[in-house]
Amino acid sequence: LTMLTDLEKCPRHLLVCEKSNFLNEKSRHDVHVAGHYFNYKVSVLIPECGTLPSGLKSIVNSIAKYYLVKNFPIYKILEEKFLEKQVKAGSLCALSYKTRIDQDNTFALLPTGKLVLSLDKDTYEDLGLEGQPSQYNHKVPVRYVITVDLADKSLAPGTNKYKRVMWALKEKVQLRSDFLMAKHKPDEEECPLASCFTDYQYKEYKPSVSTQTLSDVPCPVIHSKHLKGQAEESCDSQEFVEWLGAVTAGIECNNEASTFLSTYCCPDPRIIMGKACLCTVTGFLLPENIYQLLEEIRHYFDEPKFAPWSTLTVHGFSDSPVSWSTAEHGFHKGGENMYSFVIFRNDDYWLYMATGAHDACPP
Amino acid sequence: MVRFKSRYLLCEVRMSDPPSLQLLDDRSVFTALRNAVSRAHGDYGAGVCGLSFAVKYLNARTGVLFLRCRKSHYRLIWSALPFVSSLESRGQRLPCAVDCLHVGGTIRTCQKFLIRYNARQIQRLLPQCRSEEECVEVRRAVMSCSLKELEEEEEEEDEERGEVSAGQ
Amino acid sequence: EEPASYERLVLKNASVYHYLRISLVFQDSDKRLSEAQFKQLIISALRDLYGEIGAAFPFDVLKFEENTLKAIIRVLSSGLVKLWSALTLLGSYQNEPCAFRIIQVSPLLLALSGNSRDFE
Amino acid sequence: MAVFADLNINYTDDKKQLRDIIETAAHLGYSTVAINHLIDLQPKKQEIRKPASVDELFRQLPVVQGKSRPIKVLNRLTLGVSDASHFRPSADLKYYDLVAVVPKTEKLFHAACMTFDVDIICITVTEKQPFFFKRPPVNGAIDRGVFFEITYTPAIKDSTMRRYTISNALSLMQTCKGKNVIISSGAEKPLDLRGPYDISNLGLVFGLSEGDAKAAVSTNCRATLLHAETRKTALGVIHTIKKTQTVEEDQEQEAPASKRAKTKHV
Repeated sequence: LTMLTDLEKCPRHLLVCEKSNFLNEKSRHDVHVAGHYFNYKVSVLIPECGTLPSGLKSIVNSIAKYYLVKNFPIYKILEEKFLEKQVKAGSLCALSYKTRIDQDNTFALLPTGKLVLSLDKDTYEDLGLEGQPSQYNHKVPVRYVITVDLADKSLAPGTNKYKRVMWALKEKVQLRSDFLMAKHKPDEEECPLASCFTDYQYKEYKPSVSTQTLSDVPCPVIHSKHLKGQAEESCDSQEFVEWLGAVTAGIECNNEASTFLSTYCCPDPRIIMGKACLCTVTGFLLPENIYQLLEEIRHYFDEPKFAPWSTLTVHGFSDSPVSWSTAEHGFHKGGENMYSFVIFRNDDYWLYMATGAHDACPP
Repeated sequence: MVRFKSRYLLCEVRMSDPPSLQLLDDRSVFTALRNAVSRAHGDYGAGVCGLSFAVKYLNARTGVLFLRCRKSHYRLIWSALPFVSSLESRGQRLPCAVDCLHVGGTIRTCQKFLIRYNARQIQRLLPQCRSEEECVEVRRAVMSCSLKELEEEEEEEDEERGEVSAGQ
Repeated sequence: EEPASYERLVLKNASVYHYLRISLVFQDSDKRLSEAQFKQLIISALRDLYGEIGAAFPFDVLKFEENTLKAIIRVLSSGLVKLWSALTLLGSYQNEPCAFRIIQVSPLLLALSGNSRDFE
Repeated sequence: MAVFADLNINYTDDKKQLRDIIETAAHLGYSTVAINHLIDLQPKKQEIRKPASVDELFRQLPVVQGKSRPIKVLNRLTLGVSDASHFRPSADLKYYDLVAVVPKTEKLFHAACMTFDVDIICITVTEKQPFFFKRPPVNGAIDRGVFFEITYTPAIKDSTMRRYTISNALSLMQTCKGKNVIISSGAEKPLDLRGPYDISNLGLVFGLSEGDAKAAVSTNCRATLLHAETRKTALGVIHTIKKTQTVEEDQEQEAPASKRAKTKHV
């Protein structure tokens, strides 16, 4: 098909599909889960299952609560007490709330102790800390990213570098924002996270859970060894992920391909799932929570089940300044930042990873 | 000096009744083309037509038609040519078809193409002539088809625009 | 059974379709359309702006809620800019002023089930 | 990479209507809007009215969708000029945050690009552009940090105007190469407004690149506002800031004048 005009182009997009086995020594599934820090929604689809299995249910209900802290100044994170008791003790995630990565100053504290500040040009210049121009710049830099490694020795309280960062964030430009915060640590009793922001308006939230049962859903046949599908025998990974999207969005897949309204229908070959359980959790979810869910789904197949596979879909925050690890994330017209596992009975898995229009390729 | 990149479409208007070619004028052809582009490409196409789209030359004897448009949109104009099924001239509706013979980036390449095309046409037409006068008439008609003047004119236009583009 | 060996496919700009989550709004909120009228409205918006050739690409109404006028649309990636702009420039339905609100756009249908910008 | 702005919302005496439009803009994700007061300049000196204060319109400004900040509302004056002598710098202009001009002839367009002390030059979208855009004035305007504005509401209302809008926009773009363009609504009612991402897609139809199209509703609008600030403060030499805002807002909205001058071509 020839292009008549430039209007036939569409923004760049990337989707990575991987297949492997959880028992494979080189499998990086754990790294991918642990490195995707800011997750806002997770959904689990289990075919041939009427109610959420009890194991999963208890994990879903035990997902850590999170806090929304209003107007929290960033320098507080650097204060010695907070730094020692919270940041360095490990696994504290914080993300600025209601800030848009393509418009506003956006901040994130990664559980590794890295503080990422994605700033507009004015703020960056006033702050005077060293950073990199964002990869989202158009023609001239208007956005910069500063990464401060709080776990680094050169930034220990008392050092010159520490003093400089502290001065910039406290005296020079006192950056503040609403923050979502959550922490994964069993020994929370020792120093609860909430005790650190009693000076600020904050609220504690529990992730919201919704479960629904789908019935008589046509579902594509897939084979774990064939990402690209086999003619007549199994569907390819792209057909499957579109179907998965359709089911999660409540789209009718029982269509005749010839109707006026929509030509979409479940790809062939297909089977009909009598029942399927779709459970969705929304909140500020830590990578540890996701990993627990993934492990539990694997164990679901310890005993023989009718389901050939289950899926675990994780949506990241589209306005997070990072996608995986410290890779910069942005928002052009949609801030794709998500991954999805298809977990097969025999510990084989497929993993889909998607990032936005100008993002780096997923790991 | 940077100037706007143009594309030139060398076309041929074919009439079911060839003598009625004589009735054609630039305006009627332009209107028919613009309507065809609007039908094929909607308001967007019509908008694009407002942009340096012009009938540069029309030979009412042979039906050779020479169009200019922006390089970025020539495919869009080109694709609409089959939508021209008739021309309105002096109150008459004349069934016709427009074929594109050549697409060029400069008038010169179109001119070269036209010379070759005309030579072939002469060879094809001359054996069909029944009298010497007819031969002369065909020759004159075909030879009258030249873009040379147009080229000079365009160069002048470019010079005029040179001042405009000098800023780059 | 042998475990699956590692394989990685990087699909760059490979999505055949783009998906849009949209809603149609009217000045007074009790205006109703059927699913077919809804699709016809979009078809004519496309026709008006891009004509018979320019609008000659298929799109699907994957989901439509009659009571909220919200929908999910699937369009060939090469038609995304055109469909989107046709929706943008649509201003009335049966002489009644209206507007399409585009809530989310993605090359991945799965991404439409999680929009963190809705998160309250 | 800056917040979204719609720098042209038509003023109307109907306060409720105006409030509705601004609320819709906030809901669609615009962080800044400007209420546009249109005046056709007459030969004899006429009075430019002081615009109504925004406080009269809202007791509390609506919050921008998805943010915790209220929308910022500015006043803009657009002067329709049919003779260069009608345009003279006037002290009354200072009541307005932005000043735009609608040049009606090629000569006036040239003057607007090269000499008029304005922030925005409006491109006509309701009729066929009566003259060609020439490079020298357009480049002159770009060098001076003046922006060209295309409004999209007429294109929504009427098929003929839509053709003119597309044609004139494409014509402008090939001369200015997508630089210094802003796209705004010119909305007269809430349903005229479209979301910022819709407009950055529409920019592609107007011949802008992906990046330029998004800049036309964000970065370029910010640069326009900075240009207006410098114009008001006599090229950034004198500048007084009323320091009533909190430190944070101060950082976001009030950079020192020296910085403004540097960033105005962004």
